[in-house]
This record gives sequence, structure tokens and C-alpha cells, in this order.
Amino acid sequence: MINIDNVSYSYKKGGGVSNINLTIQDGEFVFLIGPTGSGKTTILKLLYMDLFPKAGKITIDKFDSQSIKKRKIPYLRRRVGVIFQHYHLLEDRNLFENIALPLHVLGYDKEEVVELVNESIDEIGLSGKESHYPHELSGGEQQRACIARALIKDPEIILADEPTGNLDPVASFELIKLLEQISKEGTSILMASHNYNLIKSRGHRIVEMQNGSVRQ
Amino acid sequence: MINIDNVSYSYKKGGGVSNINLTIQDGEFVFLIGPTGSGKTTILKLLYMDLFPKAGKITIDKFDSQSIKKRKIPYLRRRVGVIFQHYHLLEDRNLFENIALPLHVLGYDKEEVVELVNESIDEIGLSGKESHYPHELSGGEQQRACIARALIKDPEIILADEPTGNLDPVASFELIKLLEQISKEGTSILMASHNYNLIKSRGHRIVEMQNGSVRQ
Amino acid sequence: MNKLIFILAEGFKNVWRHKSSAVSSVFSIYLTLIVSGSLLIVSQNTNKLIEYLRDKYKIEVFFKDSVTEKRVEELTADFKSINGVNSITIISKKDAERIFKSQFGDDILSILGYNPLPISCVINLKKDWPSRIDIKPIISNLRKYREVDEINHQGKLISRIENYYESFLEIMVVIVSITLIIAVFIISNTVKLTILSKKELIRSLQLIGATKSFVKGPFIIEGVVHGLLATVLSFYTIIGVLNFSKYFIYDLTRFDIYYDQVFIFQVLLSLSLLVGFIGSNRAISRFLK
Amino acid sequence: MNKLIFILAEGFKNVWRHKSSAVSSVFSIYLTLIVSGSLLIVSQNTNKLIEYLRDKYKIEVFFKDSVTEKRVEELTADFKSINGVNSITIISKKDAERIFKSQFGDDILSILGYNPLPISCVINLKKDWPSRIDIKPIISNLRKYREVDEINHQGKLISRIENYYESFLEIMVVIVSITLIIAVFIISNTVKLTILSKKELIRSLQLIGATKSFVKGPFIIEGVVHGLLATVLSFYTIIGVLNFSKYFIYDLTRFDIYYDQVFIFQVLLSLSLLVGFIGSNRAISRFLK
Ligand SMILES: Nc1ncnc2c1ncn2[C@@H]1O[C@H](COP(=O)(O)OP(=O)(O)OP(=O)(O)O)[C@@H](O)[C@H]1O
Ligand SMILES: Nc1ncnc2c1ncn2[C@@H]1O[C@H](COP(=O)(O)OP(=O)(O)OP(=O)(O)O)[C@@H](O)[C@H]1O
Ligand SMILES: [Mg+2]
Ligand SMILES: [Mg+2]
Repeated sequence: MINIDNVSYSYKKGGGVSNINLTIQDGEFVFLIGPTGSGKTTILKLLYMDLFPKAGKITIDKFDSQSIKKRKIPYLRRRVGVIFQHYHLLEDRNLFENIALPLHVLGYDKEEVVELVNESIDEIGLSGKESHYPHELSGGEQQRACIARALIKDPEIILADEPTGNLDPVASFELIKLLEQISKEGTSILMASHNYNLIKSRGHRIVEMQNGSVRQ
Repeated sequence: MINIDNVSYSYKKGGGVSNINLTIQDGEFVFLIGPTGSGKTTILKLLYMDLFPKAGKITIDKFDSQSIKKRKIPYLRRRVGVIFQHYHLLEDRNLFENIALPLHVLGYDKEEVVELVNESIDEIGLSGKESHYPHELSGGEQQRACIARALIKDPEIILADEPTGNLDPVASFELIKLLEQISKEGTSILMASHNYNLIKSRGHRIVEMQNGSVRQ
Repeated sequence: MNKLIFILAEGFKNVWRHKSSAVSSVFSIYLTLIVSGSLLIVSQNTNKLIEYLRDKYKIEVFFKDSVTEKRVEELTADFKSINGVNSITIISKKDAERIFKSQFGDDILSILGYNPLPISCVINLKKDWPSRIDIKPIISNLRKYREVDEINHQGKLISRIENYYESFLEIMVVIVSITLIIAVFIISNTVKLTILSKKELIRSLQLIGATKSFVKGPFIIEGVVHGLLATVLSFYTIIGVLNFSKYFIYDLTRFDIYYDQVFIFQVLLSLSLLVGFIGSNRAISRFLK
Repeated sequence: MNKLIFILAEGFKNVWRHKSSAVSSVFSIYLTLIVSGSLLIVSQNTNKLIEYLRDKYKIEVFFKDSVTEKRVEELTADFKSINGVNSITIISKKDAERIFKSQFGDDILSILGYNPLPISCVINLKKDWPSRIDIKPIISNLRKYREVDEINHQGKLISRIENYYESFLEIMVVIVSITLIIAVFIISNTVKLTILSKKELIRSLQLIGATKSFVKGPFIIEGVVHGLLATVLSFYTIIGVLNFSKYFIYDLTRFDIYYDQVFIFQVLLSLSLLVGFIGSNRAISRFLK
């Protein structure tokens, strides 16, 4: 369960979010929309504790932003799968190694890693490109690799920031369906998106941001 | 005028484009659509001569891919404004410096640079954020900065690769209108996009790619 | 366990992946080790060098004509108790004859039929004085004896060498400390440069949920491998140069450079590991807030 | 013109922007210059050192008792024409008397009433032989004279020193060349490390339509500024150390180190600029295909 309780954050140079309240239950799928610069990415960063609220409190499962110790943050992040707006694939590792990294962090052994990663690459339709480095993949392929990397460790919470920006309509639709299926199994999902056509009328909650606040 | 004459290119690890034929007149606005990995970015790279065709010939104004000398490529690129799929804003320079860079390359003097850049930042609605570094801008703001950087030198040709991926619907619509206006003044524009809803029924030519070829 | 293997493997792979920066890094450590190693050898030989120079300090005492060999023996036994005197060699009339021959090319006996040369003795000074040697009290002590005719000594040379003795030791300490500080500094800088291009990797790992030690591990292993390479290279360089110059210097000055291979290797190794470890740790920690 | 200003400004700004890598870079150049500078001074003093050592070569010739002072003067005039002889000092009976006194503490006249010491002369050798000195022909030449009784010389010391003379010069040349190669190498490596983190900038500039020289310019200026800083630092270090050790060494050995500040500065400057320029150029060109 995710709970954002009256949270505010402001960057040194201005901008940020204020008085955000939002609760996401286990297995709930919530969309976050709003114009450029309205604070969607900021909320997601607060959730994976890359930023800490200036006021208010964020609770994710047993972790909360006020009492968590710095060295405990990695353990929070291991439960959260994040699809970043700017992918952060590692340029000096190939597709296979990039997707395998979260498993190495969790200490999986070699056979498990190979099996899980191959399966996942298959799923995103990139088999045969295991040895491609990020710059040898198309924009959409990189984005899919990021999705695979976020999902491979079976996270309890998924945070997705504009995951369809470089995907074609078919692939975008498939991603939504995949996420819906995962959410049915009990995973909470918060997804920021501009693609209103894609998300409307699928029956999920839509939270709209404007100028750093949630529009009621 | 842009002319792609039976061009093929293949990457070492496979993938690429084959037998592409496409002519874009001065002042024409052409959309390039197609699923992920179909070769859109590859065609754009061939046009700004980051890649060279393995077969066939590309002609852009007086430059052609078969006879151009390496040290002449910068002069071709100065006439072309490119909006890259992965922005390539410089992380260690702020918004102002990033947008000013093409003018410095062209040797504009200081006053001109300041005037033009401020004007352009105003236009994309980011005034007040001149001193923000790229990581201090939201995804959409970065994308707009890239658009401003491509347009500031008044290019004769604009190549745009998925320029609306991180823009909200309103901003995307405004971009299209801006590009239409620029194209009316005689600039050729080739824009790769997944956002079919945005580009359909605006009366521009749409070229569809599939598996590295143009679908007729 | 799996994590440990991964971290180790990553560390070794990194050495190879970043070949060109590895060369720079190893080279910086190498240079530092060469300087430190040379200083180590110089400082180990400082005492030997001082002793070598002090070996040349001699006080010659000439006795009056009337003094017999027996009396000289008694007197030199007395001299020995003077503070600072190490050993005494008596130069008998016979010895003086030989010296005369080598000095003037002629046999004094064959010229004169008898030997008019006085008995003398050479006083060698103790070499292991903790501080500077002052020969004045010794000389004045010797002058007290009626039987002593003349005293020859190289007082000026001695005081010149002794003047530098203390300041030399001080300078050595200063240079060694400066070198060590510079060593940490330069290594941490090289590692920082290397890591600069890996900021992205570090950030990604952190966002994926890697702990600090997981992120640091490969870098520190990489640093340690660089340190080991530099140790081996600098060790053989130093030993090579030493072996060469040892004979050269011995041949010219009869000064025998002292060195202990095992000790040098241990110092170089611990220096490179310590400094390399501190250096990489410092550099990574900057990026790991 | 505007471009030139921009490139210059960028170059200087970069030195500041990349402070920490600048420190590394300057330090590498600094170390290299220190080594090269020291070698320069050693090589400039090699001839002086050889002359200093050769100054100590002396051949002593003792004449037979019967030879008169006048005849000795004639003979020494003869000796002067021997190949390799520089100057000759005659040691008369009076001089020998004084030497006897200093050696044995006694006045030979007061002992014997007359002076039995032979006349001798000391032959100084020419110092500026182009190659190794061989004294054997000189000795055998001297032996031909009937009037000569004994000849003393330090043949062994001379041949020891001369043995090293030639190989020493060869070794100097080898070391200097190795140092220079290493200098280019290490600087190009440091610059490469610095540029590695600026691959993105270079690529962006190229995609925007910047010419090669526009991209290279700021890097080369940055490199040149580093070179200048290193030159100034190393110059003052070398001069400082020289000034200190000059007096130290002179005091101990009377050997006066020769150096020419202006020349040293010129060599350091051109070395750092040349090597820095080649180094950065090489490093950037890799990323500029
Ligand atoms: N590090 C930072 N320093 C200063 N201002 C920042 C920083 N990061 C973001 N901002 C500003 O905060 C505001 C919100 O940014 P945020 O990234 O949350 O927007 P967003 O909703 O994700 O937008 P987009 O849809 O374009 O991704 C923007 O105006 C941005 O300029
Ligand atoms: N440097 C490279 N080396 C090898 N293969 C490459 C390289 N760059 C691209 N490819 C492959 O070429 C194909 C076409 O890539 P391209 O980037 O042109 O696709 P795209 O149409 O732009 O896709 P997207 O909509 O995802 O951006 C893809 O299958 C990709 O994996
Ligand atoms: Mg965002
Ligand atoms: Mg693309």
C-alpha cells in the first residue's frame, strides 16, 4: 500500500509539488496525468525516495519517509520496479546485462539469472538482440528493455513514468494490458502518462496534476 | 530538396533499411510512421549523414552522400535542424547555454546570441528557467528545449524524431502548428512519430515504414 | 555468496573494460611507489652513509722522538678511554718507513742508514653517535699529554659533514611525508576521473536498490588490482636500478648500498594497497551520498 | 572572430569546470617535467662531473737523488709535450720538506741537519679528452727517462672511473628518451580520461555542425593551460631544490652544480607545450572520427 499524506516538495530553483494526498491500495492501478512540468515525475521520485518531502509523509508498506534510515533505502527500492522517463540503461552493458542487473543486486545465482532474463527478453520481443548495446537499439526497443528491467524482479509496486513515449500504438496497448494483468495479481501500479487516448475508459482511477497540485 | 534514391543500410548486428525511395520538396511536411524498430531513426540518421548508405544515394540541396567530403559534413548539418529521439542536451550546461550552442558554432556575436536565445526560450514557455541544468527540467521541458535548439538557427530542413513523446496533448498540438507554419515559409520537414491521432487528417503526406522498407 | 562472486567478477572485468584509464591509474601509482621506494632506500642507507663518511674521520697523533714504543702502547690504552674514541692504530717506526717509501719513492734507511721517523697513531672515532660529532674536546684531551708532539685532523671536513647530518634527517622526513600525501591525492584523483565516466552506472545501481558496498565493491577491487600491478612493476624497476647502481657506486666509492628486497616489497605493497584503498574509497564516496 | 573568442573562453572555462581532473592532469605533467628537468641538469653537469673527477687524476714522478733542480725543469718541459699531459707542478726539496712535516709532524732538517728528500713533480692530465683516458702510454713514456726513479699513480681509480664514463652517457640518453615517451603517453592518457566524460559533448557538437577545429579548440587550450601551470610549478620546484642542494653539495665536495635558469625554463616550457599539445590532440582525435 502506498500512502502520500499532505506531501510538499520544492526544488531549490523553484517548482515542485504541494499538499499532495493520495492513497493506492494493493492491486490498484492508478494513472497520473497533467501537463508538462506539473509535477508527475516529482511525485514518483518522492515515492522511490530519490527525494524526501519537505512536509508531510510518504508510507510504502513498512517504510516511511520520516523514519527510514539511509542505508535502508536500497531495500525499499528492491520492492519497487521503476520505469524511468529517461531510461537509464547502462551504455556500456548490452541488453542482457542491463536486464540482469537487478537480479545480481538481489543475489540470484547464475542459472536463475540466465533463465529469467532470456524469458523476459522473449516476452518483450527482443530475442536475438541480447548482445546489442543500448545505442544499437531503437528508441522503442530501449523503452521496452527498461520495462523488462523494472518487471523482472516481480516488484510489489510499479512506478512507470511515461513508459509509452517511444512506443507505437500497438505496443503501448500491449503494455497497458500487461500491467493490468500484473496489477490483478496484487501489485500496486502508478503510471504517469500523456497518452490520454490510451488510458481513458479502461476503468482505472485517473489523478490529474496541475501546477504541482492534484486537481480534484 | 531532399532525395532518397533507392537507399539501403544494414547494421553490423542486423537490422536497418532497404531500397528506400523518398523525395521531399522544399516547404513540404512529411510524416514518417511505423512500428518500433521499423527503421525511422535510421532514415533520419542517413539524412544528417551520421550513417552512410551501403547502396543508393541521398541528396540534400547541393550535398550528396556519394561525393561529400568528411570535412564538409558540418556545413550540411548547419542547414539541418535535428530534434533527436534521445535529446542530447548537454548535462553540464544550462538551458540557455544549450540553446545558444548552435549559434556559437555559426559564429554569431554575443548580443545576437542573447537576443535570439531569450526570444526562443520565451516562445517555448520556459522563461525563468534559463539557468536550469537539464536534470533540473521535466521530461517535457527538456524535449521543448531540444526543439528550440533545432529551430533557433532557422534551418532549411527540419528532421524531427518522435518530438512529442514527452509532451502533453496541448503542447504536441502546438508543436505541429508551429512546424506547419515554418514549413509554409519553405522549410522541408520530415517528422517520425507514433502519435497517429495527432497527425492524421492534417493533410500532410504520411509515409509508413515496415520492417525497414517503405510500405506503399 | 552470489553477490560476492558478481562483485569480484565485475571488479576484474572493469580492469579490462577500462584498459586505458587502468594504464593511467597504474602509472600514477607506479610513479608514486618509485619515489617512495627510492626514499625508503635512501633513508635506510642514511645511517650507513653517515658511517661511511665518518669512517674517514681520523685524528693522527705524532709522538715526541724520545717516546718509546712501549710508552706509546700505554698512552694509546689511555686514549681509548676518551669519550668518542673507537679504535686506535699505532704506526710504528717500521710502518712510518713504509709510508715514507710510498710517499717519496725512496727508502729512508738506505738514504740515512737509520730511521728518524716518529711513532704516531691514528685514532678512529666512534661512528654511531646519536647526534653530531664534536672533536674539539677529544683534541684538547689529547693535548694534555706531554708525550704528544703534533696532532693532525680534518676538523673542517668533519664539521662540514656533521653540519648537514641533522638537517638531512629532517629533510628526509619532510620529503617522505609530502610524497605520501601526494600519493593519496593523485590516486584519489585518478580514480575520481575514472569514476566520473561511471556516474551513470553508480546512479543506476542505486536506483535499482544496490547497497553501498555492492556499488563500491567492484571499484575497490579494480583499485586494488591496479595497486598490485603497480607494486610488481615498481618493485622490479627499483630492484633493477638498484642492482645496476649498487655495483657502479661500489666500484667508484666503495660504498655498499644496503637494501632488503623483502622489506621493500612489503612496504611497496602495503603502501599501494593502503593508498589505493583510501584513494578509491574517497573518490567513490563523493558520488555516493 | 566570434568563434575564436568562444573557443578561447570555453577552453579557460573548462579548466575551471573540470577542476579536479585539471589537478590530475597538471600533476602528471608536473611529475614528468620534474624528471625531465632533473635529467637535463644531470646531463648538463655530466661533463663537469667528469672533469671534476679527472681533476683528481695525478701522476707523481720522483727523480733520482743526483738530479739537479735545473735538470728537473728541463725534464718537465719535455714531459709537457707528452700527449695527454696538461700541466706539471715541480715539488722541490723545500716543498718536500713541508710535506714531510705535515705528514710526520717532524721537521726533517732539525732531525738530520740536511734534507735527504728527492725532488718530484706532479703531472696533471688533460681533462677534456673526448673518450676514456688511458694513462699507460704516458707512464711508459715517462719511464724512458733515466733520471726518473719512481712513478706513483692511481691507475686503478682512473680506469674505474673511465670505465663508466662512456656507458654513463649512453644510459643518460636512454633514460631521457624513455621519460619523454612516457610523458606523451601519460599526458595523452590523462586527457583521454578527461575527454571520456565529455564524449557526449563532442558528439553533440558534431551533430550540431561544429567543425573539427571548433570541437578540438577548447580541449587543446585547456591542455595548454595545464601545461603552463605545470611548467611554472616544476620550474620553481627544480630551482628551489637546486639552490638548496647546490650549496649542500658544494660544501661537501667542492663540486659546483652548473645550471642555466633561462635554459631550464625554456626546455620545460617547450616540453610541456609540445607534449601537452601532442597528448591532447592524440586523445581528442580518437573521439573525432
Ligand atoms: N532538480 C530540479 N531543480 C529545479 N527544478 C526542477 C527540478 N526538477 C524538476 N524541476 C521543475 O519542477 C517542475 C515539475 O517537474 P516534473 O519533472 O515533476 O514535471 P512532470 O510532471 O514530470 O513533467 P513532464 O510531463 O514534462 O515529465 C518543473 O517545472 C521542473 O522545471
Ligand atoms: N547501431 C545499431 N546496431 C545494430 N542494430 C541497430 C543499431 N541501431 C538500430 N539497430 C536496429 O535497427 C532497427 C531499426 O532501428 P531504428 O532506430 O531505425 O528504429 P525506429 O523505427 O526508429 O524505432 P523506434 O520507433 O523504436 O524509435 C532496429 O531493429 C534496431 O534494433
Ligand atoms: Mg516527467
Ligand atoms: Mg527511433
